[in-house]
Amino acid sequence: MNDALLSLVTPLVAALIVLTGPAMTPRRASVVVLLGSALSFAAALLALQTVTASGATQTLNLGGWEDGLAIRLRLSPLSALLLAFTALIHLLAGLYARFSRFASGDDFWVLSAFLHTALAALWLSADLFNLYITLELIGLAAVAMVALSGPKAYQAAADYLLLSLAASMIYLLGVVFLYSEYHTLDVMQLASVSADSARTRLALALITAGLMLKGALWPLHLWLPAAHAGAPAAVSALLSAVVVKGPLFILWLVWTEVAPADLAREVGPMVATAGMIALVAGGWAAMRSPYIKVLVAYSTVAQLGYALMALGLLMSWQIPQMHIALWLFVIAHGLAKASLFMAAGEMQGTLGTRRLTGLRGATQTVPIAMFAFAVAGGSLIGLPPSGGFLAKWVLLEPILSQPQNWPWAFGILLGTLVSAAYIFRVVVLAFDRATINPPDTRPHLMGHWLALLPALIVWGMALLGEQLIGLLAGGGV
Amino acid sequence: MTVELLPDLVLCVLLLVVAWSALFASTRRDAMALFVAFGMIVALVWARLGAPDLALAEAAIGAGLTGVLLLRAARKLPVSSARRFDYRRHLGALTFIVVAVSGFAVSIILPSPADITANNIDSPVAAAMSDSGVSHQVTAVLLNFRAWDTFLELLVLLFAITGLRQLFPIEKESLEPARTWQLLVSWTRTLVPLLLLVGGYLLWRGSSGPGGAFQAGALLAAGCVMLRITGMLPPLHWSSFAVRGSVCAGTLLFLCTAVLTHSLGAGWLDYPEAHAGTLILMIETLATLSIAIILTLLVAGERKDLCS
Amino acid sequence: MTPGTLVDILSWTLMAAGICFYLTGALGLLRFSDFYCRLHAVTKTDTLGLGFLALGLAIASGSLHTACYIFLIYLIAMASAAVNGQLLARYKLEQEQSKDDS
Amino acid sequence: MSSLAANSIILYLLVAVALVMLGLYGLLVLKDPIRRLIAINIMGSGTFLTMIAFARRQDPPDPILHALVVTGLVVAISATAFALRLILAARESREAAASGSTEAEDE
Amino acid sequence: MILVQMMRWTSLLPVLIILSSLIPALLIFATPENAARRRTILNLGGIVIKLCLVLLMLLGVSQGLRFRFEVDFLPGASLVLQGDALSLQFVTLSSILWLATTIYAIGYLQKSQLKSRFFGYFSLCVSATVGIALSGNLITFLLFFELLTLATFPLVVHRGTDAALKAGRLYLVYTLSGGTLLLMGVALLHSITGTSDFIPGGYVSGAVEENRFALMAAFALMIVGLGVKAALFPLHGWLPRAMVAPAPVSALLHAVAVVKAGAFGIIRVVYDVFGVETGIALGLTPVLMLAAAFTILYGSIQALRQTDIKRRLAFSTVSQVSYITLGVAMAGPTAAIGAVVHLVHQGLMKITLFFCAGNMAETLGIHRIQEMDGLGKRMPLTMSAFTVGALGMIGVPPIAGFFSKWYLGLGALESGNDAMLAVLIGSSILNAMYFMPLIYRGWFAQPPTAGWPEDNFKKSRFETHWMMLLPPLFTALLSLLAGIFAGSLASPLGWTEFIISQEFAL
Repeated sequence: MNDALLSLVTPLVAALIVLTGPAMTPRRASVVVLLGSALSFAAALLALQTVTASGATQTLNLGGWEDGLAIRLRLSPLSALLLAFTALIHLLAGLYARFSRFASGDDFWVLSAFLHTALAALWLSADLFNLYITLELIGLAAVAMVALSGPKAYQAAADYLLLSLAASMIYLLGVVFLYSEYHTLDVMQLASVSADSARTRLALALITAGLMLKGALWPLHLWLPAAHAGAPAAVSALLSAVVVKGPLFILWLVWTEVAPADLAREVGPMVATAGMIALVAGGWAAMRSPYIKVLVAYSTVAQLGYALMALGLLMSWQIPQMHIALWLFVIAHGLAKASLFMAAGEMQGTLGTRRLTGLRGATQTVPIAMFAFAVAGGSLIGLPPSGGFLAKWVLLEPILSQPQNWPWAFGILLGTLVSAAYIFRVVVLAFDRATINPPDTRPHLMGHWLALLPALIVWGMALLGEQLIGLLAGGGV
Repeated sequence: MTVELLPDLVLCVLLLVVAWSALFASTRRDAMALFVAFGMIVALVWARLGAPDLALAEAAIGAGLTGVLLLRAARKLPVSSARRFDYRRHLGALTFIVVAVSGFAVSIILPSPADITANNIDSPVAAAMSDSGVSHQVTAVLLNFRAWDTFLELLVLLFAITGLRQLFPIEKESLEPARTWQLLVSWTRTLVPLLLLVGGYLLWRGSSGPGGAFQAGALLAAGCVMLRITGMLPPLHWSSFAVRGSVCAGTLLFLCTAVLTHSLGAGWLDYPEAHAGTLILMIETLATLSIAIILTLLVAGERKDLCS
Repeated sequence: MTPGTLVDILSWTLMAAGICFYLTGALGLLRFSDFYCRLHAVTKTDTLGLGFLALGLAIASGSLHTACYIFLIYLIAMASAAVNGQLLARYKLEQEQSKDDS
Repeated sequence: MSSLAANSIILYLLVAVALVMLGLYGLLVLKDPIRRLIAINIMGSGTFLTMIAFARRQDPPDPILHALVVTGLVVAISATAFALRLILAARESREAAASGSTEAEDE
Repeated sequence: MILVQMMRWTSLLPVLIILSSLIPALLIFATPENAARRRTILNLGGIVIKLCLVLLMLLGVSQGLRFRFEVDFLPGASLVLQGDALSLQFVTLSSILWLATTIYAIGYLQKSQLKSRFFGYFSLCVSATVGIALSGNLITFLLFFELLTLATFPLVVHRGTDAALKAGRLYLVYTLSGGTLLLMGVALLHSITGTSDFIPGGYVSGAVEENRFALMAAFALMIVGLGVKAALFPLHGWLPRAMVAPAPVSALLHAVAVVKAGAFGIIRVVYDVFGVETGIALGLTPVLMLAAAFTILYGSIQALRQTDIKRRLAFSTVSQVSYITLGVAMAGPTAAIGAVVHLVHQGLMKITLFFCAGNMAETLGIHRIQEMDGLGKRMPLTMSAFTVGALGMIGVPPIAGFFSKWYLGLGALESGNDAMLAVLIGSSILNAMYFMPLIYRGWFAQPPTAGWPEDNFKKSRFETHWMMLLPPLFTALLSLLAGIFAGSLASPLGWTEFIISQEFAL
């Protein structure tokens, strides 16, 4: 447990050093924050190692008070894995921001370290009100980072903040109703005590609505494209890869532990259908958007559809494969989307255009960035041997085993085709040699290679597929 | 029965009417003014419901500082034309609320009003008060039992101020210098010491009665904002270490106590029995300092404060 | 007429007077057309209303300690009402002058 | 101040839910960002009112809920301050962009 | 586990064969555009190494050695590379033809740009094809099947014109949806019987009774997925339009790599996954047979209607590949021999035709059939290679084509569906009807009085660039030799009999 808290505290210390440090130039700040992320990654791996070795989830009552009173932190194999994943994404995004020209303003470093701390606090917490505050922290940090890209992004940032505040209030109302009935905010105590009463149903409805709005899950996702497309490249990579997954984690926590099992089984199909619709609706919107980063943002909405479907089926069938599929999706999507946004940012900066038509002949003008885009897109579609394929395979297995579940498989088939459509829409344009759009500035190769790095990691995920699945098989509790 | 319910009924009707008009007022400035009034009434309602800490906090933070924020925003915004009365919107709002509230009442309250208002379990706080180092329960929860929440709380403030620093990218000519009237200066000169006194009292009083870091911080912030507006306080340059240090003071101290209690003491944030009271007071003082500075910058921070 | 009921009658009458002054102030605010008259109405009557209300409450509370508290609160409220009235009037005047000569 | 009569707690709960719904409606219908911010704050006050009404079910009122409300209040003020400054900056950048055109009335 | 296997050379060899074209591909990507010499060395070096390794494996298999390499990938399904008789035949075919096509491509692309990119994707595509051949279970097959799509797409759109991009989009729509359907089929089968290695006679017979419907669905999904690349009737739309690609691309990809991968997949699924008996028990092979028969006739009729040479060859490929599916679907040993050997023969003959078509287009600018008059006089060697290929396609002995049609006919009679014999004869007649005019025009018609549309390579000693002339002659000779020495074991026919004897355990 101490390694996990170390992994949480390191980025915070880095941020505070950057804030209070004398003569802190952006260059020096980047070194401190990158060091913080690397240390946090190492600590997270240590925590992962200890928790898988011991096999049991460790809990810590902060302040030594008994269960009903203190805030309880919990380190399960899943949260340790998410800690490591967040640290890795922050390291990659930080490296990219450090060397690329289009990455971000100078305050990026403090905010990214703060965001890292807030996310680590979220993965570890097992207290519903504490989760509310971490949600708020993530919302504020994310909005501040969207505002980094200058005045043109303020409107999107303002809308994002307003909706995120409203969502947090709705979530808090739900938590209060739960507290009014069971007199505890601790997830593990709630799990043992929660029953299917009218007030619990109302509370869970409110919590789910708040989290879906905050996590841009299908029906309430309209704020995401403007916010993620407006942000600088490294920031939108962080936002899509990790920030959107926080509310999803809480949604999973609430519906698999706090909610009574038969209520979850009843709501499961609805969530899975919402996921399927998200897959198609998000993909369709991505296919029709004329801007590169808006396309990638809508693809986030679509890919969250996969995760939502896995969650819905986990709720209705309560089988561990769905749990593994859900978290494999989250990790594979995170890495692939980070690389996709970085590549899109590089291409947009080098070719000097936000529109898709500006990508004509990109394989000649910005070959490595286009290659990164294609490789990351391949993982989003789920081409073998990428991480996306691994997750889709584990998701498909239980669905295909009984014929009556095949409509879900049809949904996944549709989702794959739609995501193939909008990824290859870009790739085909890039191979155009007749009307090449010349780059405005000399391409900065270091930025391109760093954009490629997460994509190569997600394709390498297949090699450690067994270990990942073994790790997640513990059911996350 | 109804006589005893009368004051609550009056407050509730007042609350709803002011909230309604704050939203659907004809001009934007009326809406802001009414929202400040709404803040005051909420403070009254909370006092009525037996929550003195919260009434203090709401009055100081909700009505006070938000009011200053809104009025400063009103000065920057052009006077918006009055909107014609739109009965369709009011009707829509009315139906939306009536449907929702009656649904809530029917589904949750009517089936079993008793267990909604049942107070069967008394909170575990009373039992653990003895070794919490303070006698006022709310402060004990805030700074000892759920200290991790308060730590993240201070982080929220830190995030907000760091976020605010991004909003001044371009060197714009600053607003015309606020010419201060002598009356305002002398009034500030009498009011600010009083605020300092009350703030300090609230901070000290927090361990045994309603009060505490947040309320004290808000009052001190109000004082600083007055000084800053009247120009008596020089701009709080972000580049100077004093400002940045005090902004991060609360968080830094909290972090050190957490790490120290882990390495030396029994566990993370597990204060040793003997010094719990003094430790809490120390944390509260630095937290008040941080909150005061951050709230001042949030409310009255200009480009020359935050970015130079 | 036990002293208790005497105190009640006295405090209730004082509070009723205070509330009347508040009502007249509010009426003034609504009915007067010009800014300065409305400002005048509000500041004067509210301060007076508050004075009666405070006196009534002090008597009703019965303990000298709370009475002093209430008196202190009244002092600050009166001072701030006066200053606010002044500032509003001065600001309005300057706005009109700047509009005339611009 | 003994614990209030049961039905006054119910009254406050109903009012609180009404406030939340009013805020939600305002957020959905109004277009002016500052009014939407006011709507969110009203929703916040509604939520905090439910917490305090529930806290009032026992005597002395439940300190945990009170602490949560204090924390919630500080979150509300910092988020509102940042949101308001962001809205003003967005408006200025929009005006700077459309400099010269009449102030777009976005009531 | 992997390291242990590295020690034993028998498990190392399959990986080396794939790497022998993968590593040159990555190096070629890195070579700058003007380093032509280094690029050619990398290309030819890769081919020579691969041929030696294949030869080594051929010897090993004929002595009964087992080559197997495994690395775990999915729960219950690992990536397996194994060299059995069937996969070796396909590997040898693609390696030899890759040699011929690379030499041809170097000559063909002399003056065009982006050669590094072209040859990089070219050898990437070959490593995918070899991967398909060597894959030991359905998961590995699926992996290389999808990689083949990704590697061939940049070659199809290499010219970058709007027509090429349109063809590329269509190609992607077909092949990606086919790949997804195949994925669904493989996942469905995995959930029923789990993934095991390809075993002659299939490993599904145990599960036929209880989930009969699911197995039929899996078979249908897989056949449709593979059918896209094997250009079965409704799914063949992409092949004619992909002719817009440069000649070496259409030669190697659409005569050997992509189309054969589909056919090879069908062979694997019918023989080594479902097995012949389960295929008949589930009533699946007759449906496949009808589809194949219809495609044969449809392809030939469409070929008749084309005026452009390459589009006619494309439609003839559509019908010829369905010969293989037909032979497989007839589920008899002799038909199987006919099918598998046709895989090789058709590859040799079709690639010769594509080379000659490329020569005509490059040297004399001939694209349509009418422009072929009197070609024999101007380019006798190319025309004679074209004639050998065309006659072989019709089925004239002693060229290889005759033998595969002979065994297919025999198999049709033996397995009792005589209608298929009629189809074979009908399609042979149609072949004659659409190849004979070209041969007649080439040899007996008068050259155009106004001269050829273009006339380059005048100064070279032969009728065209030597690197474009040698490959068609080499492959024409090979198809002749494969026919003449059909009896001996070294020939494709001999090797196929060895495969089928293992397959049907005669």
